[in-house]
Amino acid sequence: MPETATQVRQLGFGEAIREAIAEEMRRDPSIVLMGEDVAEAGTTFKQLKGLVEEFGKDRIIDTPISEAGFTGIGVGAAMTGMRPIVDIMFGDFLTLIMDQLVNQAAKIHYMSGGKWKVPLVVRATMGALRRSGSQHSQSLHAWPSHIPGLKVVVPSTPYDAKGLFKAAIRDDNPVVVFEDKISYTKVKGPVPEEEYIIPLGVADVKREGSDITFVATSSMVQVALGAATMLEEVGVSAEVVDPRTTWPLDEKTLVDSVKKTSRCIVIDEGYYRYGVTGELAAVIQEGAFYDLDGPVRRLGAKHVPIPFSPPLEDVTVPTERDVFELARQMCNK
Amino acid sequence: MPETATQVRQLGFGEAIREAIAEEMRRDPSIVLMGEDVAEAGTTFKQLKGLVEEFGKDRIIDTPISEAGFTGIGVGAAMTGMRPIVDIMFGDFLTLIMDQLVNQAAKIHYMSGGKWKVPLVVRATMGALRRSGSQHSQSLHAWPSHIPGLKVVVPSTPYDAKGLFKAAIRDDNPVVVFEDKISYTKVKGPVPEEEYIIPLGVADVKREGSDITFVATSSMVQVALGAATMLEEVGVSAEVVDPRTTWPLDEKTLVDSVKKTSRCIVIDEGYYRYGVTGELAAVIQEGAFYDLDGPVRRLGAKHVPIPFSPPLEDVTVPTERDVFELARQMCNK
Amino acid sequence: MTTTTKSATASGPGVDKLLRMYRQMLAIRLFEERVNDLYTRALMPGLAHLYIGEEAVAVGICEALRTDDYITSTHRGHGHCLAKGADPRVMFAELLGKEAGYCKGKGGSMHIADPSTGNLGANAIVAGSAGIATGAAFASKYLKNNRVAVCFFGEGALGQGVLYEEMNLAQLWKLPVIYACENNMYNEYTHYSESTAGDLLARPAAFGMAAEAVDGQDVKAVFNTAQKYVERARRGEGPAFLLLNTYRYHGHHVGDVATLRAIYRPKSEEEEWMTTRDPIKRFVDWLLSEKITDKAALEDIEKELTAEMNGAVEFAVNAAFPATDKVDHDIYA
Amino acid sequence: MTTTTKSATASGPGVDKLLRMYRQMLAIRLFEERVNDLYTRALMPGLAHLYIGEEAVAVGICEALRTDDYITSTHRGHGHCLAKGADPRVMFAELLGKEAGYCKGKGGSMHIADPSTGNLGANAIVAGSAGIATGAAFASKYLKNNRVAVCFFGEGALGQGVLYEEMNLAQLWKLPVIYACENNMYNEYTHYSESTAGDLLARPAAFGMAAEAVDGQDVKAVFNTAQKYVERARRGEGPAFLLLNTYRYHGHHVGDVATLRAIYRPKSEEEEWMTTRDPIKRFVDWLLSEKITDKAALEDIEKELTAEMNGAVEFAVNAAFPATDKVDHDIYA
Ligand SMILES: Cc1ncc(C[n+]2csc(CCOP(=O)(O)OP(=O)(O)O)c2C)c(N)n1
Ligand SMILES: Cc1ncc(C[n+]2csc(CCOP(=O)(O)OP(=O)(O)O)c2C)c(N)n1
Ligand SMILES: [Mg+2]
Ligand SMILES: [Mg+2]
Repeated sequence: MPETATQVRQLGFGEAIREAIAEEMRRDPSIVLMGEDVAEAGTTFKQLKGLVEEFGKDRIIDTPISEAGFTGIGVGAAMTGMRPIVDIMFGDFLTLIMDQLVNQAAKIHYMSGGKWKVPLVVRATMGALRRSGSQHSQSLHAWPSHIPGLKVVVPSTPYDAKGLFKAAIRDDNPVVVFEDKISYTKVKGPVPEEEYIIPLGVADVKREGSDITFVATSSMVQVALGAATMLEEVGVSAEVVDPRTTWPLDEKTLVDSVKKTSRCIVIDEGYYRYGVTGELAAVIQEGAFYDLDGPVRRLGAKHVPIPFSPPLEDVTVPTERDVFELARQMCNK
Repeated sequence: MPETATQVRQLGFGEAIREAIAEEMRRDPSIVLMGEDVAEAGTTFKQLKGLVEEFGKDRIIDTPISEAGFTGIGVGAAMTGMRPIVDIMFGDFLTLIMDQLVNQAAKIHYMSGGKWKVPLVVRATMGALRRSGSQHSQSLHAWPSHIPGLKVVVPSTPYDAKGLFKAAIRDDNPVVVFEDKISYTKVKGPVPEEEYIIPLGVADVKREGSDITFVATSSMVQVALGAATMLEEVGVSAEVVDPRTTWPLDEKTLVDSVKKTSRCIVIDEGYYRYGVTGELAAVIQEGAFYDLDGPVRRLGAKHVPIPFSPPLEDVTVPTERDVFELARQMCNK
Repeated sequence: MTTTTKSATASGPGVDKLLRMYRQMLAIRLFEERVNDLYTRALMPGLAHLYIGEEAVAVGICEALRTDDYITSTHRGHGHCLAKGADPRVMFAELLGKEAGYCKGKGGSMHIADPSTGNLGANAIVAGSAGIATGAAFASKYLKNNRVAVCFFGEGALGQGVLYEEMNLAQLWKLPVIYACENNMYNEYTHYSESTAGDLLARPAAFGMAAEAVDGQDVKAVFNTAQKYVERARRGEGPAFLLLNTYRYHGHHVGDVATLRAIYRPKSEEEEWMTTRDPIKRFVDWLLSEKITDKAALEDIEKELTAEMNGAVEFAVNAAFPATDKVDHDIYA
Repeated sequence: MTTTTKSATASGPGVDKLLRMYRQMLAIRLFEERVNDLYTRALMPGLAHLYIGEEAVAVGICEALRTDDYITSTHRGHGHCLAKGADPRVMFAELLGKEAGYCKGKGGSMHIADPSTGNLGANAIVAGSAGIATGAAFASKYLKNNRVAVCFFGEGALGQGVLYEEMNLAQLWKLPVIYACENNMYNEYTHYSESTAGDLLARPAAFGMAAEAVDGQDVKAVFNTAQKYVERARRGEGPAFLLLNTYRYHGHHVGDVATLRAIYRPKSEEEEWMTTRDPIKRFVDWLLSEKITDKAALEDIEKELTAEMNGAVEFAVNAAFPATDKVDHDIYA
């Protein structure tokens, strides 16, 4: 992020994404966006409000409640001259499009010997703590990250969200962008007026530190930064590294940070088991083993369906306090 | 496996599973099995031949090509007094049942505060090397392993397959059993006549050794054992540990073995990234870090859609040679 | 679509039954008014989808069912659950995430489930319960316990492919399931004519399924039609599809206020339905004109219910939240 | 279902067109006979699903298309690909996994794809291409390039929910797509009457879609009907569904030999179709009786094709396999 960041205008997380989509749609008429209630309603989360007024109903398209159906249309349209963006209101509904995404979109370029391309963007949401219950609170980004042929973006700031989303739209491959629902309303940040693009596969050091590295994704970047501030008081200097995309993965930046600090906690909001924290921890210990003070530790959502009751839901997702306590103990402070 | 194993009768991998299903169906009339061409045809792989003759078409049920549809029926029937087994011919078709499996089956017990139960078994296949192309060769067991509320079984021998399958049927939770397609025809082994059950969540040391631990699942257990034999000649003693279920996970047996040998390679046929190898490597370095000689290494399917062409497909999946070379280098032999 | 309206004749419901229908419809309305109040006072977490205006659908159908018959419900499910016999105290407790709720607070508004009244659970995935209801009907036929399963869903669910897989299976296997399609004309903020091609009733009819449209604001018509098809299903003559034309008075959820509703439906339409077709008012007028009861008797019922609902709210508000250590109970049976 | 048969009249195809249809049907048959031979001689890896018996369907439809129109194909796809203009040499090379194949050997028999003939790809997921074809039609309408997309699938695909989502969307948005349902009466080893409730044509009709049954063994009838609906779609008047009644002479795949077929279809049925309804023989008889050509001319064509096919096989058998380092090319564009 440019030094001048603090002087530039502040945008909300959702606003930054809307701006990315609007700019790209002005540039490239082959881009359309389709999903449930994306037009006048501007999605359930309202963050696309205004797009249909500028681009019309031919390009901002309301669909029936047919996630597999319109994602399939996105795949076919992407193969035949368009750059569709399909909107999956809740990331939990990825369950319904896995065949279109994994057996079709991800494999078509390879299966055709490189002859067909699928420049498709799938927008999906993630994140809990909205009291939405087990079927509307999951962070399933580990699934597409497992699949060769897909790219997966997990932005944490308005600046990153805008630059990465533009890169996703221009990418000639199927890209899944996971947007944290809480960030729509909670996260604001500097976004310069001038155009910029952030290439997929480049991690960002969100905070420099010397004692411990927090590798954090999406919603957990804010949590890691909060914990880092708390840790200052006990004399622990924490570095926060944000991979920004789970695939392609910038292994070097992650590993170099841990080589420097010798300690690491991986923090991700997906379910703890067989997910993102496992892969990142494995990669980091492979690359930084001999510089590590102790094992790479992981914090993720409890291995529990996300409960509705607020006090229960609050303990399923890693908090600043959780990160603080674990880091403090790892640094013996 | 009992000492007497070598004296007892030999069964094929598929035969052992058929026997498990037949024994349980004789014991419990609430068990039915449904799927595409499971009755007279005995599945595309023919390994259920004979069941329809014994149990009739009311219990061995041919379905339309509606994986989501009949899995959903399995979920509802499991809630209301039955123990259905649903057959997903190729594990690649899990893409079509993820909502039934993940948003429904896995969460119903929890979301209902423990009031409803879902004693459902989903049989799925896995494994490449059959020249079946990108959509019929995947090993997607990492996906359900990521989801709280599900149990996941990955048997490697006829003995384990039978004992674990019986446990899966008797379990009151949704259990996904992944059967390696190549093993149906290639793997034979001792299976005692007398009944036995193998509890879910107990790993098995398939071979004892002192220099390095291979943590291997399903089809990769045979590969690990083959490599272990090759390694004897260069003076390396390899231990092979088979978790048998990815969830519940017997962390202790894995970690204890690595504490003893100080070296570890995790081997799994799923895609290498964000899958089973990542979780197991992370768990092992967390538990055995201070006894490790070097980082836990991983071998999985290349991060590539599985190609059709034989010479290409052959290099996507870990081989005995791959394991041998890596182990030898790790042991400096 | 023609609308069949049957008046209560000799063959129709008796006085007790009629008064019970009035009580049940009013109970739902009073319940939902309190949900609206709790929500707007920020006492209820998550989202609230009110059933006000659609009471005759749930009541007319559930009055045609036995306690051991099954239902599955939706995100707009409070009416279905109450009509099937749920206790308002335990319902409110669940809506507020309290331990005393039907799901110990783990399910919430969109996941009320109750084995004691045959409620297989509300579902937050559109069409997500189609498989569960069809599976319960499968078990009923297999176990010969003569139960009927009713699958409630909104017309938006016609967009989900799994519904067609289930209707094909139900008709093929003659399962005792009733697909109750509540056509309130809107999928969230989109009129169903923008998401549904062709004639709605032609869809189930295509599978050879009995299908009939009913005035969903006429509780007697709903009851008589439901009874006809429920008994037909019980006799083993197969499934049916009911298209219940109805209207939701409030927004898609409580947050969707009048000003927002203006973008997708005219105020005049709302007023017309509320003033000329209100299911409770119409039924009361009929009860009085037919001299089945008098104003006083109806007022007594209203007083009783009001007291009951106020008590239920008070109970729920004062009830305790679950202890946080309960978060990982009930994941596995 | 009534079967419409139209004879070639003034309005029908001319002599060149008719002879081309003969050539194309015969080419498919000769191609598939060689596939059968290669497979039984163990020269072809994987599975081979032969199109023999169904030639008139692919040829009748593809002859009504422009080169830049799109098709999607199935696991039984060789006929579709050849009918749309694929080169037998490059096809055979792909079937044998050779670098010179359409997909550089990465796709195989079930994934032939070729942008130069508008072939979006064969698909090994039943109904897996419904979204792709509908999406190509969406792009055609959006980009105003007047192309029509044909989605070929077997009647077994009627079991897949996604097909209904796509048909609803196609009709709703008046997309130029033709759903070509090849009813060869069997889903693998199950007669379609055991998997499909109600009248097949009523399903598309329920969405208000034009739907018509055709004798799939009469190439002129197929061509005339296809032409009618293709031009209608091209004029922007919307999608159509064609039900092509046909028969596969061989097993579901080459391994499904006569002895196995006995469990699901009578020999007499096979004989009746082969002897009395063979599409090539019927067409030849008609060509001769109408004096459109003579025996000698047809024999010349057969000689030519035989030489071409033998040359194509030889080319493919001698072609090189891809180098193993190509395995991770073509994953991302
Ligand atoms: C598969 C799926 N897609 C989208 C949603 C988001 N969503 C919740 S309710 C709703 C509208 C449902 O409309 P309808 O089925 O008519 O029920 P109604 O709200 O009118 O009662 C949508 C799109 C969902 N819950 N599930
Ligand atoms: C979603 C899915 N389920 C199951 C299969 C396995 N399978 C391959 S072909 C086939 C039968 C298809 O029958 P039909 O659609 O009638 O085509 P046909 O083989 O008769 O040409 C099945 C079940 C598959 N490939 N995809
Ligand atoms: Mg509705
Ligand atoms: Mg068929």
